[in-house]
Amino acid sequence: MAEEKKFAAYICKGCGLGDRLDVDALAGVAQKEGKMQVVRQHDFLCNADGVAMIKNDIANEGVTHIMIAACSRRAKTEAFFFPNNAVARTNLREGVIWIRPDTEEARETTQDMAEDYVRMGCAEVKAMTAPAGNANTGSNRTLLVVGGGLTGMTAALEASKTGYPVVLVEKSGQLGGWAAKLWKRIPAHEPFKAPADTGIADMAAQIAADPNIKVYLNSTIAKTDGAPGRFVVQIATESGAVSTEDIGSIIQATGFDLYDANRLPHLGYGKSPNVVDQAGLEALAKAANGGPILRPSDGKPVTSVAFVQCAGQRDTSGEHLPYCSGYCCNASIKQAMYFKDSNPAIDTTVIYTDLRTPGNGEDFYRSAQEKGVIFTKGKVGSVAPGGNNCVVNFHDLILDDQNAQIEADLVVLATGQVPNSGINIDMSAEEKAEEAAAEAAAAEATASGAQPLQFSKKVSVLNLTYRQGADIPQFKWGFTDSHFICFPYETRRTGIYTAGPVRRPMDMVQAREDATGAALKAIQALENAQLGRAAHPRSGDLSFPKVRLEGCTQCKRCTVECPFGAIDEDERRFPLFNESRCRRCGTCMGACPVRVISFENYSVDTVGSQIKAVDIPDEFSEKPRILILACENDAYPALDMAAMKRNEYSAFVRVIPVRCLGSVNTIWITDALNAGYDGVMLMGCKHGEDYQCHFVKGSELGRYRLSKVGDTLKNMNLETERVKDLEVAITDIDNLPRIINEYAQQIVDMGMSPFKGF
Amino acid sequence: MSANQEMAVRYKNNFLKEVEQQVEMGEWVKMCMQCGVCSGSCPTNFHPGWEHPPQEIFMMIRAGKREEVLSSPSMWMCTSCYNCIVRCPRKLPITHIMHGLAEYAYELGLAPKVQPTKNLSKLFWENATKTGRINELTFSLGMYFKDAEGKINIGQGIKKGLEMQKVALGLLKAKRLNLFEIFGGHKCKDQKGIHAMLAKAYALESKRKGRHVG
Amino acid sequence: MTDVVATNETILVVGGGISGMTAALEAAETGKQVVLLEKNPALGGRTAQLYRYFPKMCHPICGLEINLRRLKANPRVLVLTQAEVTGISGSAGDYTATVKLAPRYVNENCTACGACAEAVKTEVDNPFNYNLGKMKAAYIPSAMAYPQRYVLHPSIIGTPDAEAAKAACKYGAIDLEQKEESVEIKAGAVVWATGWQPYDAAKIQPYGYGRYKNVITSVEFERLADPHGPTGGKILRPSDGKEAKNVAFIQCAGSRDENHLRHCSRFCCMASLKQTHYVRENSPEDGKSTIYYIDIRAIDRFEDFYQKVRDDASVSFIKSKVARISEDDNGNPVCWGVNTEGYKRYSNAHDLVVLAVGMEPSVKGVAIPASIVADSSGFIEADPANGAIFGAGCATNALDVNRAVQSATAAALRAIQVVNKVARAEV
Amino acid sequence: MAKRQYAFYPGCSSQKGASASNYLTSVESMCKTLDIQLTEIPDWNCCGASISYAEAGELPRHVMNARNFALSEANLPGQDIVATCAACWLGAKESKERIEHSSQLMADTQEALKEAGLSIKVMPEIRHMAEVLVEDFGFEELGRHVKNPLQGLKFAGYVGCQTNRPFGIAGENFENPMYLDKIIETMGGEAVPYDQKVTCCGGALAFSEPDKAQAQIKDIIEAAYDGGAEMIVTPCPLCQANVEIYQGHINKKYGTKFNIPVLYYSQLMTIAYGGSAKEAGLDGQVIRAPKLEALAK
Repeated sequence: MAEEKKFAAYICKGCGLGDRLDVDALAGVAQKEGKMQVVRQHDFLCNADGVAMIKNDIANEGVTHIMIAACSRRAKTEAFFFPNNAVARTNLREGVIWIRPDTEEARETTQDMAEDYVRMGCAEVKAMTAPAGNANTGSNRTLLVVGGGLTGMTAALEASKTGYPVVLVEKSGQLGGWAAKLWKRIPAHEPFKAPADTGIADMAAQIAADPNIKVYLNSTIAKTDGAPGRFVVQIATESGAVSTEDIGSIIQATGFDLYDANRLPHLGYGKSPNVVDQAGLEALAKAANGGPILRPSDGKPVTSVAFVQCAGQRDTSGEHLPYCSGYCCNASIKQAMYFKDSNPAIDTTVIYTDLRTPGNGEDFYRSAQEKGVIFTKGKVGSVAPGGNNCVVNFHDLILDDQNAQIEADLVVLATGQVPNSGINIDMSAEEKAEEAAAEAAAAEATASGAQPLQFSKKVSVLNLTYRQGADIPQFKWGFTDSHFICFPYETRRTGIYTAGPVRRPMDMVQAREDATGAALKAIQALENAQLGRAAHPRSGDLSFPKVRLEGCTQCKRCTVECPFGAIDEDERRFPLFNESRCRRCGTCMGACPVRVISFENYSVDTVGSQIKAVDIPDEFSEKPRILILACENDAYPALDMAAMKRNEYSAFVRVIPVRCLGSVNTIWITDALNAGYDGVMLMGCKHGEDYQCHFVKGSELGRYRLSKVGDTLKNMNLETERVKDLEVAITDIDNLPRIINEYAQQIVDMGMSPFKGF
Repeated sequence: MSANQEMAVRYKNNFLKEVEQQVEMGEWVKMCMQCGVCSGSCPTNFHPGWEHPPQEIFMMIRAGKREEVLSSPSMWMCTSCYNCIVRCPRKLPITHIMHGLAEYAYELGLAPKVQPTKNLSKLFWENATKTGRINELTFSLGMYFKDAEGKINIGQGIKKGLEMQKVALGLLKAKRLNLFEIFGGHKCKDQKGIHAMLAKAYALESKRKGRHVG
Repeated sequence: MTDVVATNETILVVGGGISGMTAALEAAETGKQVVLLEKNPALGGRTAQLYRYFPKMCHPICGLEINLRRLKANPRVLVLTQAEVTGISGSAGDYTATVKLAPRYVNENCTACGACAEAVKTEVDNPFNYNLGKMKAAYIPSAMAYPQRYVLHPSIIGTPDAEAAKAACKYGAIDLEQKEESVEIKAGAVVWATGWQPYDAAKIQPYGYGRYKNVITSVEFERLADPHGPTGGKILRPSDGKEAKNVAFIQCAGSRDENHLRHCSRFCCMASLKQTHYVRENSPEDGKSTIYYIDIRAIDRFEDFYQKVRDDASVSFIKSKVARISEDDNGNPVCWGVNTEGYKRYSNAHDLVVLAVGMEPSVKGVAIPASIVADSSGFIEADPANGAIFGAGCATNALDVNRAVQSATAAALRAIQVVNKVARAEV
Repeated sequence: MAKRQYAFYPGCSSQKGASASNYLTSVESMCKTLDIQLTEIPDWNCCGASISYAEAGELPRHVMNARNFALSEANLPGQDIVATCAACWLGAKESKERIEHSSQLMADTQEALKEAGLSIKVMPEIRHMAEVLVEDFGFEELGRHVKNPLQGLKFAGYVGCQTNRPFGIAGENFENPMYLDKIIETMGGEAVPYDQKVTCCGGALAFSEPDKAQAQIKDIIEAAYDGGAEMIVTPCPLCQANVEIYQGHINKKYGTKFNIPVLYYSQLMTIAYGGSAKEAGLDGQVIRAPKLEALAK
C-alpha cells in the first residue's frame, strides 16, 4: 500500500513535564532533527481535549505516524489507542523526570535525556508501519482431538457444544480410555462420600449421537502438516486405511499408562497374583460386579486388603518416579470403599506417608474412616508373598515400629501415572544413549529368557512435519505441561494444546476442567489464525516477520532458534515462515546474521535507528552514554515502577524496550559501540530451569548470542565490561536503579569510549 | 473364663472393633487423623508417667495393641480439662474416650494395679451413690487410708493424714470441713430409689454391651 | 452516569483477580464481548499481593503485567472497578445484573502523578498490605494497579483533606460529587470468579492471632517478603521490628478442621515450603524454618520442590498440629505440641510464627444474588441448576494459581457456549 | 426487674460445712441483691462428676443426672436448673445432651428412672450461675447494683476448665474467655493480664496425683503474681479449693512463698453490692483476703 506517510509529534506538558523540561526545545528537536511534519504541545495530552486533537489530525491532517512524548507506553493506554496508526511512545515521565532529581545541577542532563528520547521516538516511528495483518492464513474450523479417554471425549463434546466440528482419534477399539476400565470413580460432587458411576458410557453415547463429532477408532496420527487454521492431518487406521482431514487446531489428550509394577519386585508384584496394581484391582472389582472381590490366587473372597501408597513414586533414589501422581490417595480410598461397602468386616488398611486428599477429598477421607478403613502412616519396605496371602513389612512412623507387619489376602500397589507424550524432541545425546542402552538391555533380558524388563520405545503421537521435531516439547518427566503458572496452556506449538494426564498427573475432575479449557484455547487459536492475529502472549498482534529472501544465506539459525517451531524449510532450503504458528517474539530477527527478518512495527531498523538517533557528546564532555535494551515484559515495567517510587538513576542511560532479549540482534550492540556508546546493558528475564522468559527460550538464546559479543569487543579493543548482561525480575524496583548507577559509575571510572565522533 | 479372656475371644484380633463396641465413644477412634493436637494439649503432657498420649493410643488400638493399651496408666492421667475435645479438628470426644478406655480396662481387670486415680474414681462413685451425695470427709479419709493398690492401709493413712493435717485444719477453721460428717452427714432421702435405679442402669448397660453383670 | 453497552451476547465476569481476568481475556481473545467487574479499585486480586509463586519462585506481577497488556490491547473488555453485583435476574442467555458502583472520587483525567497524595494528610490502613502499615487516604492501590488511577478513601470525603486533594490536582481529576450508582448490565452468561479469602485466623483461638503480635498469617508474610511491601522486603517481626530469623510455619491453620474449614485448602503446604525460601533469602547465614504439618501435600509434580526443601538443612519438619501458642518474655511465640512420629514433646520458641491459613471461598456467607448450588464448604459446584452462571477459580474449589487459571479458561468456554447459542438463535 | 426463679442444684461441695460452703453463702447474698430466687431441687443427688468414670460407666452416670432433671421438672416445672459448681453443671449438661442425642439412651434412662418412681417428660435447661449472670442479666445490669466498687484491687480471673470447655459461656473464647474479667471490672476491680486463665488445676487428680496437680497449680499462681494480682477469682469450687489449699505444700516443695487468696466471683459481687464480709463468706477462706475484708462494709 503506497499510502502517503505523515509524521506527527505530540509533546505533553502535564505531570510536571512542562515545569521540568524545556518543551519548546523538545519541539524544536522533533521538528528539526526528528523531521516531524506536525509538532504539537499540549498541557494535558491524555485528556479528552488532547486526544481529540490527535484524532483530528488523523482525520483531517492525514497524520499516519504518531510520536507521543509523554508518559510510559504502559500508562494511559486507553487514551492513546490508535490501532490503525503507527504509534511510538516516548517516555519522558517515568523515563526521565521521575527518575531524575529536580535540581538545578541535574537540569541539563535531564533535558539532554529528554531530547534524546524525542530523537529516538521520531526515529522509531519513521521506521515503523502500522501492521495490517495477513488474512491469507488458513480458516479451517475443525478441531482434532487425539485420544478418546475422558479428557479427549470431554474436549470433543465441549468443542462441539460451542459450535465447532471435531475429529476424534482413538488408538484403541473403543472410547473411554483409563476411565472405562474403572468400576467406579472418585465422587465429583457433594457429599463426597462414596464412589460414583464413571459416566463414561453416557459420554460415549453422546459422542456417538453427535453429528458434529467424527470418530476414528483403532487409529493413530500418521502425519500432521501445516499450521493453525490449515493443518492437514493423515489418520492411519489399523486396517491400513489412511484418511486425510483438514484441521484448524489440535488437542492432544493421550493420557497415561500406570507405572510398570514389574519394576517393583520388592513389593511382591509378579511374585504373587495377590499383589495387584490399581488397574488390577479395578479389573477385580469389575469382575465382581458388586459382589465380593475375589482373591486371584484361589478365587476366595478377600477378607483383608492392604493398599501401599506411593509405590514407585516420590522416589528419591532415581530408580522410580520422582513425582507424586496426585490422584492415588483418593483412588485408594475409593478402592478401599469397594471392600468396605460390600462387607464392612473386610480388614482394609491404607499405608501412606502423606495422605494427599486436597479440597473436599478430605470429606472422602473422613468417609472412608467412618466406613472403617484404617489409615496407617508408614513406609513400606517390602511385601512378602505367601501362598494365599502376603505380609506387608513396614515402618510404622507413628508408633515408631520398624518391624510392623500387616497380613493381607490382597495387596494393592498405588503406582503412578506415566504420560503418553510421544517422543522427547529435546532429548540430549546422553539421554538418547541411555535410552538405547535400556533398549538393548531389555532385548538381551528377553532373549535370555529372564524376567522381561519393560521397554517400549517411544513413538511419536502427532508426527508433526515441523523442522524442530515430531511431537510437542516436553516439560518434566515426559509431561507436556506449560512451564508458566499464570498461563497453563502455553505449549511451544501454537494451536496444539495438550490436556489431561499427558500434561500433568491428575484426577478425573481436573482432567475435565483441563479438557474444557484446552478446547477453548484450541478454538481461540483457530479463530485468531484466520484473522492473522498472534496467540499468547502477544495476543492480537497483527505484525508478522517478513523475510527478504534475496538476502538470506540459508544459515538456518532462525529455523533452529524459533522457540515455537514456527519456521520450516522450503524445498529450496530457504526458511518457510508459518505465520499462524508464530508468536511474534522476534527471536528469528535477533538470530539473523544478515538482518533480513523484520516486523512492520519492530525491526532491526526501528531499534537501530533509535540507537543512531541518540546524540553522542564528545569524549571530553564527561557525559557517557549507556544503551539499555530492556525486555518489555519485566525489566521495562520494573524501571517504570522504580520511577513511580521516584527511585533515581543515571541520566546517561537511554532505554529501549525490546520484545524479548531473544530479539536482540548483535548488530545493535556493535552499532552502538561503533557510534561511541560507552556501555550497553541488556536486561532480560531469568533463563535456565526455572526460566521466566515469556517466549520460553528467547532470553536464553539472546544470552547465548551475547556471549559471543566478547570477540567483537576484543576486536574493537574495548573492555568486555562495556557490555553487561543482566537478569532482571519485575520486582527489581530498588535493585535496578542501584545497579544502573553502579554501572554508570563503573563506566565513568573506565573512561570514555574511544569510538566517539567517528 | 475371665471377662478379659472372654472379650479377647469374642473380638478375636480386632481390638478396634472391641473398642468401638465396648468403650464409651469408642466408635470415634477410627476417625483420628494423627495430627497430635490432643497430645500437645493435654496438661499432664509434660509430666513423667504420661506414657502414651491419646493420638498414639488411638493408633495403638488400630494396630491391635490390646494389652499395651488396656494396661497403660495413660488414660488414668486425664484431668477432664477438655482441652483435647475443643481443639480436635476431627471433633473426637477424646476426654470421654479416655475415660471409656479406663473404665473398660478396669472392668476387664487390666488396669494397672498401682493406680491412685483408679482408686479415687471408684471411691468417689461408691461414696456418691451410697447416700446419693458425696460425703467429703469419708471420701477424703477413704482416699488417704488406701494404699496405691486400693487396700486399706492404716499406717499410710496416718502418714498422709499428717501431711494433710494443715490443709484439714485450715478447712476446719474456715468451716469447710465438718467432722460430724463421719456420722452420716448430707444424704438423699430416697436412697432406696437411687439404688434400685442404679442397679437397673448397670443391668441395662451390661446387657447392651454384652458384658456379664458383675 | 456510567454507560455500559452490553447485550445478551455479552459475558459478564464477576471478579477481577487472576481467574476473572483470565476468563475475561480468554473469552475476549476468542472474539466475545466481556464486561469485567471488580469490587476493589484495581484488578489483580490476591495473586497480585503475593511476592513469589511456587514452584518457580517467579513473581506473580510478571504474569499480571502480561494480562494487563492483553487487556489494554483488547477493546472487547470493559472493566468496571469498585463494582459489586447486587442482583441477577433472568435466565441462561438473558440475564440482567444489577451492579452497584462505588464512587472513586477520581475520574479518568487522573494521570497518576501523585499530587493529591502529597496534599492529603490522613493516613488509613493499607488493605493491599493486609493492613500491615498505612497509606495516604489518596492512594494508588499498588504500583501495578489497573486502572492506573488514584482513589480517595471515603473516610476523607467531606473533610478538608478531600478539598486539599482537589486543589492539588491540576487536571480536574478529583470529583468529590461522585455518588454511588447502580447500573443494569445485560449478559448471556455470567462467570463468577470472586475468589477466596484467608480464613479468619483469630478464630483459631489456641494460636493467639490478634493476641500475639508475632503470630501472623501466610498472606501477611507474603507482604513482609515483598520489596513492594511495608518493610521493603525485609522480614521484620511486627512486635519490635527485629529481623525474624527463626520462623515457624503452621499448616492447616483452619483447614482440615471441623471447627473451622472442613476441606483441605490445597495450596498452603506449597505456600509454606515456598516461604521457607524467603527466610533463607532474608537470612542466608542463620535463617531457620520449621514446618509443623499433618501431611505435606506437595501434590503431583510439586513433589520435587518439597524434596529440595526437605534436603535443606535450615528447614525442619515436625509432624504435628501445634496444640497452642504462648508468648515468652521476649515476645517470642512458643509452639507447644507433640511430634507424633514417635511421640516427642516440644515447646519451641520462634521469632515469628506464620499461620498457613486456609482458603475460604469469598462466596461463603455472602449471598450470590442468584440461586447457586454450592458444596458444604461454600464452593460453587458445577450443576445444571446454575443455568449460565459458571463458577471459576477459587470460587469453585481450593485451587492453586495454575488450576484456578485452568478453571477460569474452562468457565470462559462454558460461557461462550451460551452466548454462541444466543448468537445462532439470533441469526 | 421482676424476680427471676431458677431450680437450684447446689451440688455436694456447696452444702453446709462442705468445702465450698462459702461459695453458697456468697451466692445467696448475691442473689438477694439481684432478686434471684433459687429453689433447691428437692432431694437432688450427686452428678457423679467427671472422675467417677471407672466405676460408674455410662448409663448409671446419666441416670444419676436424669434423676435430678426429673425431680426438677416435677417440682419446679418450667424453671431452668442452675448449678454453681462447674463440675455439676458440666456433668448434668453432658448427660442431657447425650440422652437427648440417643433414643436408645433415653429409653434406658427412663427404664432405670422408673425404679425410683420417676420419669423425664420435659428436659430442663441446665445453666451455670455465671451463664445466668452474663446472659440473663448482662454486665450493665450487674453493674447497676454496685454500691461498693472494688476500686484499686487487682484480681487474676482464673476461669479454669469446666465452665469453659467443652461448652463454655455462649460467645466466649476457649483460650481466652473474658466474662470473668468483665465481671471483675464491672465490680470496679482490676483484671490483671493473666496467661494461665484456662490452665487446668489438675481437677480430681489433686487427690490421686498430687505432684502433677500441684505443678500445674504452681504455674497458675505464679502467673497471677506475675500479672500483679492480689487475689485470684474463680467460678469453680474444685479450682478454688485446689488453688487455695495446696499453697503450703507447694511452698514446701518449690520454695515459693505463695499466700494468695482465692475467691469466688460471687464473693466479689457480694462485697461490691455492699454486703458484709460474713455475707460474702469471706470467713470461709483458708487464706484470708484482708484487702477485700477491709473494703467490706
